[in-house]
Amino acid sequence: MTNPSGTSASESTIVDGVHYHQFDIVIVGAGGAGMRAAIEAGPGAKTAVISKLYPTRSHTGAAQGGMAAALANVEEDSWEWHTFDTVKGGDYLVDQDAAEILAKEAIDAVIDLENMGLPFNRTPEGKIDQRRFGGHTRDHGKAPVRRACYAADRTGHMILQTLFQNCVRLGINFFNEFYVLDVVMTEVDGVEQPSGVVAYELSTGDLHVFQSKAIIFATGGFGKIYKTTSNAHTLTGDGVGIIWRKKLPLEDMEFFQFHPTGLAGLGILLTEGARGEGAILRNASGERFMERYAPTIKDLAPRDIVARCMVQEVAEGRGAGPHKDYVLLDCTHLGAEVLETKLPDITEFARTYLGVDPVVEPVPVMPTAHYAMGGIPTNVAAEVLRDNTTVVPGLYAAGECACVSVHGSNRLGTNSLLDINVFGKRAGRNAVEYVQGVDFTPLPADPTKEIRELIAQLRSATGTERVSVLRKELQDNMDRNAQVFRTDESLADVTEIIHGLRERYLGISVQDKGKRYNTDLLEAIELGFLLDLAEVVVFSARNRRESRGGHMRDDYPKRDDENYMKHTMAYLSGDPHSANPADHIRLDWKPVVITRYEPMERKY
Amino acid sequence: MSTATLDAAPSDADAIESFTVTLIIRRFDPDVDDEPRWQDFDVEMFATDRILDALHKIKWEQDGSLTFRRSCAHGICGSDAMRINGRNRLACKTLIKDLDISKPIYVEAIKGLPLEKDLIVDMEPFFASYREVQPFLQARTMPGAGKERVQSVVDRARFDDTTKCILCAACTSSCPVFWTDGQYFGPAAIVNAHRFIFDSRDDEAKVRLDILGGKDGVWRCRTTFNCTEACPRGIQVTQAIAEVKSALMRGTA
Amino acid sequence: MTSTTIDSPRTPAGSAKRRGVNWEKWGWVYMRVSGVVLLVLIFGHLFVNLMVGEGVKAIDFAFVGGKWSDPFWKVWDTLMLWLAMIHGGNGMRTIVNDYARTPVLRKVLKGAILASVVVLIVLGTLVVFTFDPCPAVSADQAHLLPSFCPAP
Amino acid sequence: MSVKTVGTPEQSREPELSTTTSRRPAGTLYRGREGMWSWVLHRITGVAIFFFLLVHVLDTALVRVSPEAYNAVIGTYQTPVMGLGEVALVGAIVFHAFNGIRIILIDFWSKGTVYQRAMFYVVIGLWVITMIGFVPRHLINVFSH
Ligand SMILES: Cc1cc2nc3c(=O)[nH]c(=O)nc-3n(C[C@H](O)[C@H](O)[C@H](O)COP(=O)(O)OP(=O)(O)OC[C@H]3O[C@@H](n4cnc5c(N)ncnc54)[C@H](O)[C@@H]3O)c2cc1C
Ligand code: HEM
Ligand code: SF4
Ligand code: F3S
Ligand code: FES
Repeated sequence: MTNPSGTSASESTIVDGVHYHQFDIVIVGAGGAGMRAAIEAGPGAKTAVISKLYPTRSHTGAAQGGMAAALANVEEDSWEWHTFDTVKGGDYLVDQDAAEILAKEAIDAVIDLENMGLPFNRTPEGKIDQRRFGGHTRDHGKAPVRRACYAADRTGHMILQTLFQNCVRLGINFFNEFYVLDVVMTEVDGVEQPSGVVAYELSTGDLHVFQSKAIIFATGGFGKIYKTTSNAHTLTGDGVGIIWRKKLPLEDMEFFQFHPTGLAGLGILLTEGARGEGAILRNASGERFMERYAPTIKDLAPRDIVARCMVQEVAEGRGAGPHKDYVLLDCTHLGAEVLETKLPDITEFARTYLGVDPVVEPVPVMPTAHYAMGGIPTNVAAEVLRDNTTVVPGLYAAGECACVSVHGSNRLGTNSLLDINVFGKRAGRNAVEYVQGVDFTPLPADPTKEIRELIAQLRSATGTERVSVLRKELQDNMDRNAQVFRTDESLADVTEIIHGLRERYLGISVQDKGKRYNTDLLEAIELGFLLDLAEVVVFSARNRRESRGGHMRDDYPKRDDENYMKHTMAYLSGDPHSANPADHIRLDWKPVVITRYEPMERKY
Repeated sequence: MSTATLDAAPSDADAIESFTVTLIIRRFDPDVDDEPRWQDFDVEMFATDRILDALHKIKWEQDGSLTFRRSCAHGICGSDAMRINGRNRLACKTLIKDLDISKPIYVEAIKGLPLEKDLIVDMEPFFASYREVQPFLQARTMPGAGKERVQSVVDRARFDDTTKCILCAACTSSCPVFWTDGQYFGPAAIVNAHRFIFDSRDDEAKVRLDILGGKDGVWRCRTTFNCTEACPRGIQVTQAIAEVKSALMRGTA
Repeated sequence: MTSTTIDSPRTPAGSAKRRGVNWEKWGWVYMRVSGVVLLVLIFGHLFVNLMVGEGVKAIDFAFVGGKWSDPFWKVWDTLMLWLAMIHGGNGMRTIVNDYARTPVLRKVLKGAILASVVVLIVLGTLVVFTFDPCPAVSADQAHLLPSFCPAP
Repeated sequence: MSVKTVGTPEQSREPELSTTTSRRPAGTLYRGREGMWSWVLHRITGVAIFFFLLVHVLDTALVRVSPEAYNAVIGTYQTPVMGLGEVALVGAIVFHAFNGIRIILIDFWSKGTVYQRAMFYVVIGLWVITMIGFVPRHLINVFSH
């Protein structure tokens, strides 16, 4: 069963128990970014989409609130304003050429989706309806603007379904429940060039090599380095981790977004769209505290700001609940009608998981780890960068795993669904163009060697450490020390802890020794990626001695444009097991592209 | 200041009572077992925990070989449909407090699809049916370049319910007709056809109706409502099937 | 133009588009229409045969003869026979389709259902319409005939 | 129609029957609600009535053989044992008939699917009432001489 979900068969050969396939383009990941790329690539080149989940299980489906585009369907709007908001929202660490592309192509991206069948909510005239969202304003910050196109509070679900439907329509080859564990590099004229990927087939335990001319990474985020997160269990950053291990750089890893309104204690997300519809954050005394912090747009300030204010309220003793450890999202004045029709899913989440009915009671919320602004550096053509400027030919990345960077230090709500569509499409299109002019890069002699050894070692390991224990320690400590607020001290603590965990990781064993559906084994491999990435996040964060966007340093509370108005580039440079991360992680900087908007103080 | 994180559910964390819950799980490893077997596990749980948490606890603390699918953990990815105490549900949407824990909780794979391992079934036949109903928009005309199609609020509302489907298969694998021979298209495929048949922008309702009017289509539904009761998204599945039947009777959507 | 002007789908499942009568659909409709009519016919039948007078105790040749000398009951019973046999036969066909595992078994069982339905409808109809309430019988059986029969 | 596979052997073919006897290692009985159980009953009663009807047409056809033959057979319908059987038969027909109407309403009445559960209890109620009207009367007829 080499092609479990595809609609057209693909041939493969088996050598020494390893399956070999050949495709012009291989897309790793079947979330929004991956499938948007596939729709572009499928008709133009022989394409395979490899995903560790069935496409419709991808976490794009969890996105709720909307997708930004200055359609101006309900009020005056323009893509320039959108660009400005994106730049300002990202605390000026945004590459402005990329942000401009994002905002400009947003309009087509939404129209594309509508034409593909996405059931957006409609205005009375039958046009795509739009709602307010944090940080999106008219005329450079004058007032909130309705820019988010939405389908109730399941916009991501509808995007994922619509893209999948169109992949079915196009007969895209899917390899579902295949875990990509490595990208194969071949040296051509002294330069490493990608020649394929190695994937582990969950149902059989077999290894597959997909030789390809172009590879697009679209593997999503890595929120599972944290405990309280809106991310799925499967968001373990495999793609980013693979790239890292290939000694390619990662950009801006210290910037992780904490979404203000996760269900307290659980992290399940309640969309910002709720506040877009008028919901209000209150502290224990019922005060609308955001009025104090962001007088103009109040509850609709960007996420980094709101999250910080919430944590501050709680820290200063104004939290609600028996332990004063959360604040309240008040939707009661919206009325049952609005909640049931525009926010039905989150209403149900609160009812199911907290037993709180938002129609009559405010919902306990706290910030939850949500989105990785950083990732695999790419240019605006979605080509992966080897350093600040050189591209790796044939290697692309899009979606949350990539860093273009359109989000800078803090992503605006609704800009990610946009990102995956705009840059997913660009990746697909550019890959098609690329493969037309090149031949397959030959595979090295034994492309699966490293992965075979990794798996064999994990399977036969007899250590006493348990994957779940290490993972929990990692997540607890990341929450404690590298969450909304960070200090040098907390980051130093967690650095040490991560090092300890990485050592113990060498002594793990898996209990399931079988070949079929061995999820135990894969959880172990995923933990390896989580540990690697957590280390980079913390190391990068420690190095940025300023506060900007999602990165808030208690010991350096001010933004410092003089020293840090630049992207972090992290490289794996030595033995990953050396105790001091500085011995194996090299940090460098990359200038921010500034075209129109000079950095200003960020006030809302 | 940097540690204002929550470690437990918001209400009185210290006083929260935990219970020992017995799960009896139907295990199957085709490499070892000739046929499935039941195995008991005791786990310490809180009332607000989900069955998925219990399965994780077992996998992470007792038996790493226990195998199941999961991803989002809050009922939107459709990975973890399983039969819990005799009913199809999502493990991540079934809370301990909603079950009678004085008795053991029975957990087994959904039925009607080939069992692969423990709680995992082969979903391919399910997706094959889905693909067969042409679940994608087919419009004969294009709106102007860079323009959206216009759709009234009422037309949009017509098929809202069936757009919620997450393809979890809880419905199809609860259907007694599907259990019989696995040939019935099943409620999920019909739901996804309904989503397009009643979309005013689509022009190929006729084709889908022809497909669903056949031998293994909607006429096999015996209105047992298991699908509707099982659907974690609250979709009125039987109602949707009835609407497809009536469209077939009238010969048009 | 946007990328959504993609080619039309793989062959539109044309194979499913068989022209002609859709038997599944009409079978389904028939079950419902015949069901409603049968409700009246069967309840009437049961009421007259089991509830009126001495009920089941009163049923004998003379009782039947009495009923079938009336064209009203002839039509009633014939209609009931046809509708019920076809309704039941179609229902049984559904069940066989559901549970019979092999094509051979399926064919055999459905053949048996069809045969029994046809035979019984023909037989029943012949009986009702060729029925003579006053057949020539030997004198000792004459009391079995309806009272309106002329004495032999 | 392409790649639909038939399920594996361990899947229950007729779960409401095959899995009731043993809870291990077979799967549990599906705990469907009113909709499922009404269907199980509808199906069972339908089959029962069909087989009865086969016999009933044949025995009635004996009127064409001779009055004596018919009366002999019909006589057996009047014994106490058969009398009880008739109660079961009428019970089956009445349930099947009322539930049939419920199904028809589900199919054709726009609110049918909303009220299907309530309608099931109406069916049960009507069934009880009808049986109360029928059973005593019939049993008196059967047992009186
Ligand atoms: C709860 C929630 C709500 C959100 N709401 C919004 C919103 O309202 N608006 C907005 O703009 N953004 C929102 N976001 C953010 C946005 O949804 C995500 O950033 C975006 O969907 C990421 O898409 P993706 O395609 O990059 O990744 P994903 O959708 O996560 O897909 C990743 C894919 O990669 C595959 N994969 C991963 N690892 C491997 C591997 N090793 N081998 C093979 N395949 C692999 C997975 O199977 C999956 O198919 C939200 C996010 C969350 C969590
Ligand atoms: C008294 C009036 C009757 C009514 C209102 C009635 C109604 C119905 C209806 C509506 C169905 C379709 C069920 C479905 O599609 O889910 C049905 C099925 C069936 N009926 Fe009847 N029926 C009646 C009498 C009979 C009789 C007399 C017989 C026997 C000869 C019979 C045998 C069957 C059978 C075998 C089925 C198939 C059951 C199944 O598929 O599960 N019915 N009936
Ligand atoms: S209709 Fe409901 S139960 Fe069926 S697959 Fe869709 S979401 Fe799951
Ligand atoms: S369970 Fe099956 S019989 Fe019909 S009502 Fe649902 S499809
Ligand atoms: S884990 Fe996603 S639906 Fe349960």
